[in-house]
Amino acid sequence: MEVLDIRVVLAPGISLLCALLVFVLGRHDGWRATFTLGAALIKLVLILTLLPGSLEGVVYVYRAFDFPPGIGIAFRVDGLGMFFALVSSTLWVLTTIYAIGYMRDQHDRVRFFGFFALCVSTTVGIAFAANLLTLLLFYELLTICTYPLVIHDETPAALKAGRKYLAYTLAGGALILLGTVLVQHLAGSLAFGTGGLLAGAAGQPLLPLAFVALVAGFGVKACLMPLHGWLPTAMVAPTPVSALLHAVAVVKAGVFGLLRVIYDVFGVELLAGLGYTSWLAALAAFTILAASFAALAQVNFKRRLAWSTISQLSYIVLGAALLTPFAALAAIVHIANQAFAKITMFFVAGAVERTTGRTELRELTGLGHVMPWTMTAFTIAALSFVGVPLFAGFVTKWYLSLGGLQAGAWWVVLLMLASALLNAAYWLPVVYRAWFQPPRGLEPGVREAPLLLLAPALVSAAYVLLLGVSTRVPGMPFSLAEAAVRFVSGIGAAP
Amino acid sequence: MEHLLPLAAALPLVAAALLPAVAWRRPDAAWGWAVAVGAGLLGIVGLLLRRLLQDGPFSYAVGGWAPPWGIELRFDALSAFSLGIALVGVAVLVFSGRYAQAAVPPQRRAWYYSLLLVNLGGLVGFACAADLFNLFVCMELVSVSSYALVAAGGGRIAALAAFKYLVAGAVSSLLVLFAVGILHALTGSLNMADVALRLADVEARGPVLLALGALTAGFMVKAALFPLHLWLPDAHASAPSPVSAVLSALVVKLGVLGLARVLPLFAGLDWLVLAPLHEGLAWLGAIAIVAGALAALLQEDLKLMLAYSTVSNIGYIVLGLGLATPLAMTGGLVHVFYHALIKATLFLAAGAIIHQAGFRTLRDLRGVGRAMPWTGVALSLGVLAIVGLPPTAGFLGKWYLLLGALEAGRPGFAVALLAGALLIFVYYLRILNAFYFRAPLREQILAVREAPLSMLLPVMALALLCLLGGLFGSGPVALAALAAARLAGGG
Amino acid sequence: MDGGWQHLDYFAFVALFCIGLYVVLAKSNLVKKLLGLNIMETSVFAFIVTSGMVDGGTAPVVGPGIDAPFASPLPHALILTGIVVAVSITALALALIVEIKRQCGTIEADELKGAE
Amino acid sequence: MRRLLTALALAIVGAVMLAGLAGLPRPGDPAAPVHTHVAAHIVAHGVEDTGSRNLVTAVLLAYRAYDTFGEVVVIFAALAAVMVVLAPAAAPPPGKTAPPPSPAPAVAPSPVVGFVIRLLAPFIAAFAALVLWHGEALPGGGFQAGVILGALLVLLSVVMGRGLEQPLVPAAAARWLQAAGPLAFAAAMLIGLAGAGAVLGLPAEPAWGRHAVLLLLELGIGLGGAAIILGLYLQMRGH
Repeated sequence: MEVLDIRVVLAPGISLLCALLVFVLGRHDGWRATFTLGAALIKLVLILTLLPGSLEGVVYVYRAFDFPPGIGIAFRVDGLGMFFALVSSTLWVLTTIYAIGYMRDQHDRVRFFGFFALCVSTTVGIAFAANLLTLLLFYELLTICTYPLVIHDETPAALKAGRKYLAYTLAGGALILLGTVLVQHLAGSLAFGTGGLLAGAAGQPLLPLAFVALVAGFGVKACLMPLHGWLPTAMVAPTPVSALLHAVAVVKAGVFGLLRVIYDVFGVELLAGLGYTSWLAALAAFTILAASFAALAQVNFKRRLAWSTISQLSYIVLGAALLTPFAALAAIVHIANQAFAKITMFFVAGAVERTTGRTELRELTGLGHVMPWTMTAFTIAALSFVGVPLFAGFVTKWYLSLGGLQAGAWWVVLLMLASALLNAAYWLPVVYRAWFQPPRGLEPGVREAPLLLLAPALVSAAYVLLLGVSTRVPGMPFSLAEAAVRFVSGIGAAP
Repeated sequence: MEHLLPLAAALPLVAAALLPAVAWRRPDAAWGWAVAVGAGLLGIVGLLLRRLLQDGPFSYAVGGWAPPWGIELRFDALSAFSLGIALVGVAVLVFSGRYAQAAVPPQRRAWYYSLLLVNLGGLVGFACAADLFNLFVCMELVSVSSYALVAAGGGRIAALAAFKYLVAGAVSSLLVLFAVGILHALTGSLNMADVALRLADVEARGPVLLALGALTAGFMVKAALFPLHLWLPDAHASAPSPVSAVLSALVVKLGVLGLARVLPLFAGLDWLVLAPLHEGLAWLGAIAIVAGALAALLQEDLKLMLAYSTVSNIGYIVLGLGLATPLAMTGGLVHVFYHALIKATLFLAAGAIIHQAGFRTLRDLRGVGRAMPWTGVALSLGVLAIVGLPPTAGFLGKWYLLLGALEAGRPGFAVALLAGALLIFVYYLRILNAFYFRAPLREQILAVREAPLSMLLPVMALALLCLLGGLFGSGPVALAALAAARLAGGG
Repeated sequence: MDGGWQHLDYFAFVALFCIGLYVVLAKSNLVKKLLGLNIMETSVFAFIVTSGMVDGGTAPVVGPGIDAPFASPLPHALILTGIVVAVSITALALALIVEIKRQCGTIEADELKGAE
Repeated sequence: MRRLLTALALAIVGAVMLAGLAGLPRPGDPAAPVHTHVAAHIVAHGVEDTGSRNLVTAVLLAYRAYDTFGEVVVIFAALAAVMVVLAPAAAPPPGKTAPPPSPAPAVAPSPVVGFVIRLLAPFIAAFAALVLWHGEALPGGGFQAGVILGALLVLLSVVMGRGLEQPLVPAAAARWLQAAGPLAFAAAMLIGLAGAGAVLGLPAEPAWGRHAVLLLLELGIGLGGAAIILGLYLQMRGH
């Protein structure tokens, strides 16, 4: 059932308005904080009001502009889009609070918060895009809006990272444009919601090119190896930006785009016949393992997080590539699981850096004694990554394994085990040293992180726990993901 | 009402001749006069366009002499480019008010406005011409005024560039005139529709081919299509910025529009296969996209970068004409219009920045974006548009060109186009980086003030059009599709 | 191609055109380039006027006692316009050369290239 | 070497042009399309349509008057172009000395020449008027008359030593005269609109109307042309 609803454009519109207000009136700290936080909250509420309908299977649509003629910029809220929008707007509230605390006394705060709001606006645009072109539009805008954030420090290293970031993502955008044009050419339409735009185009010689272009294009932001090179470099950005890149917006936009390509553009049935996805699954599996090994080798907190992100994202890609209902459920749910766990980690990394000036992992030793709350949040996130039951990460691993078995790919189970071990290998020692070894070389006055930095970390850590235990609670993200899977046509109902 | 068609071109031309006399006692009146005429032109073009959208293309027999005996003017989908001419014209004239005070010596100023009006009138006449010789006369109006305007600001580089431009332009005009002579000798007519009709019965192949070759070569020079672009960068970069805007946005389009006008003349010939010509144009266009972008990448001077970007963008348009499918030509023609708006935005914004800051290389201009926030926003919008980022106006042309390349079964051209677009992005990124994210090299930059309102207003208006033109772009696209259908259908 | 060469007039035109183009391309002196351009222009005008002539014709001025075949009046009118355009361009080019001479002290293209 | 290559390339261009032109109708062939189509119509109906016995004038000022309008503006643009290029810049470029203001002619014209030209002046002017007046009936017309008149003015300026600072025609009047051509056409456009129902049409009523319009155009072209030629001379004289 499709319902015309203005809230669909209001949601990205509010962040856009917020950005404009920040740019024009944002010189005053108080006003700026009010705008940013207010917009974040209003948007969250707005999206929550859409939630009940979404759970019942209502699809909200809105057509904004006829650009280009006949295709149009249009919005459409289905289960998958709702899920992504909900995750990103929840996290935006947390990140905003955190950023207000973190960016105190930094330069160019107007620019920072302006583009910050723009990023979130475009992210919701991506989530609500009703066709491939709208998706591409917001995807490109996201690239542009994150650039000033990545190079916020304006140091040579930051500028270099920015260049690398743009080179990767713009090339990816160009590939997506190519893919979009190919889809329009082959299918004559770009609108989502038909369960496979290209279903009628089987056997066309340009079909493989379209698949490669779209997957490679979105794969850049999804950090699919070997397209992942920009992410570790982009770690020079301020921590809230890293959080935004890793959890809320950029990388999630990449995997979200991949999900759209697989479920809405090509469709499960067509892909099952074509067999391209087995290659994609293999690539994802390779990325999971290789990135984990790379993470083991890192000694810097944020760099290890970057490699961990690359590894985690490929869970989602793998889930989508397996083309089975359980795997799809795992893929969608992991958007939230990874987001909350990872953003907790970043909040902790930033809090530690701001409070103690420490950025290396071995310097975390003993911090549990000084900053117990911060390290509690860290521990919860780490356990989730390892995949301990009752934590969010476990849900993903469980359903991904089930999905693998459904697809007859038993190696997925082994892969999950191996990944859990690797995660344990690079997170648990840090947890151990933080709690069970005495602090070293700390200046005497160091205490717990300030509330503005600590609270978001604790809230998101709590959410990680909640996600892990609430899979049977109606109205929680998991049920939404189930609803989404039901609507991904061709996959059938989840149990 | 229908009499407005001949008056559209006549208004600026007569006003141009009167301007020095009017401004003789009161030099300040020149600007007001020119702006008023520009506004009048915009109004007339608006009325013509409304009629076009209501009733379709319409003709006017000047003096009541029925074609082919007399001169016919025709306002069709291709002529709708007049809107671009009028919009850019008004913006440039308004912008010139403050700019010319600094850049054009006082004794030249009235003549400068006069030449600008001649240029605009010639352009509108060219867009509406349905007669080969009338086309030539309008082209010469534009050319003579353009050569001189390049040198209006003074300076040795400008004078040299103007001379170079003059020689290249005059030779290309001669080629066109030569072809007109041949066609007249073959058919005894000058009216384009009539020539096309009578050419179909001509048996001699040699002269037809020669005329086609001369027209193509002549208009290629006018359009600065690679490798015949050598006159362009210096001329566009050394002219006063408003003039650069007119040259880059409008005058080079003369060549493209001319090609689009004359190629259908030859479509009725059974024995003549235009495919090789189209193939050649497509390749030249693709090469121009990449070569222009690469050359722009090497420039340090802001206006030279923009000038080379014009070479690259002409490549887009010609590629569209060369692919010769309805979608591709729609893309090319839509880009004719939108590139005019975008490039005018960029040149005027660059002009405002150079005017305020007094520097013109990227190094010297570092950090200027913070000092001139509004101009900076306009420039950024223009940059995003020229790069072809959705939903700006620049995306539409790219989109239809890509679809057209696939429609023609040439995905290779689509890939080349995307590669070119990426290169373009890289060099525009250099501009944004320098203006916003690098520490200033010159301390004077910190004291630079925002441009005065008379400069800011036209720049902002154009920038807004670059954005809204994309979102509400169905009108231009529909017109371009109409023109493309006529082109593809053989005129 | 009816029976060999009846187009000697056009031969002269082509020769003039090529001479003019050669001067434009090969000569370094800007005034000479301009002269070359003028030669080219003249050649094209000659071509168009030639195409309008008629065997045994007179100037197209109608009057009592004049009714032979008339040369086509159209090319004459066109060429009058063409000449005016050419004169205008020549005037402008001369002005530019004067300006170049004043600014750079030379009007040789070779030396100007070095001076840039 | 470069010249050789240029010559070679041009030889090819020439050969291509010759090969192409060989297919044209023979020059002078009365059956060629040049004579049988539009020209034939003009020869047959020109006098009746326009009232001008000189068919070239009929084409210039009636059938293709719109082109001629453009042409007149091109002449004006040439003047504007020369002014824009040569009018003195406010500040001389640094490192260069300002050009000397309007140097006197290097060689003063001999008194004999001056006397002869002054003597001839009325006759030349009368001749110009004749050429202009008879433009409708004889070879001649506004452009030719304008050139003659312009040449006269230039000659007089030379022998009388009149430069920019003391022109023969006062500067304010010259500005209006230089616009005479386009102005005449603008007037003809309006007259045509009112009298013939078409821009640049020739009014059918009264009987002398179309002669008057043609004369107006000739006059505008002639005076404007002369004024522009004088203006060009004066501007270039300074250098």
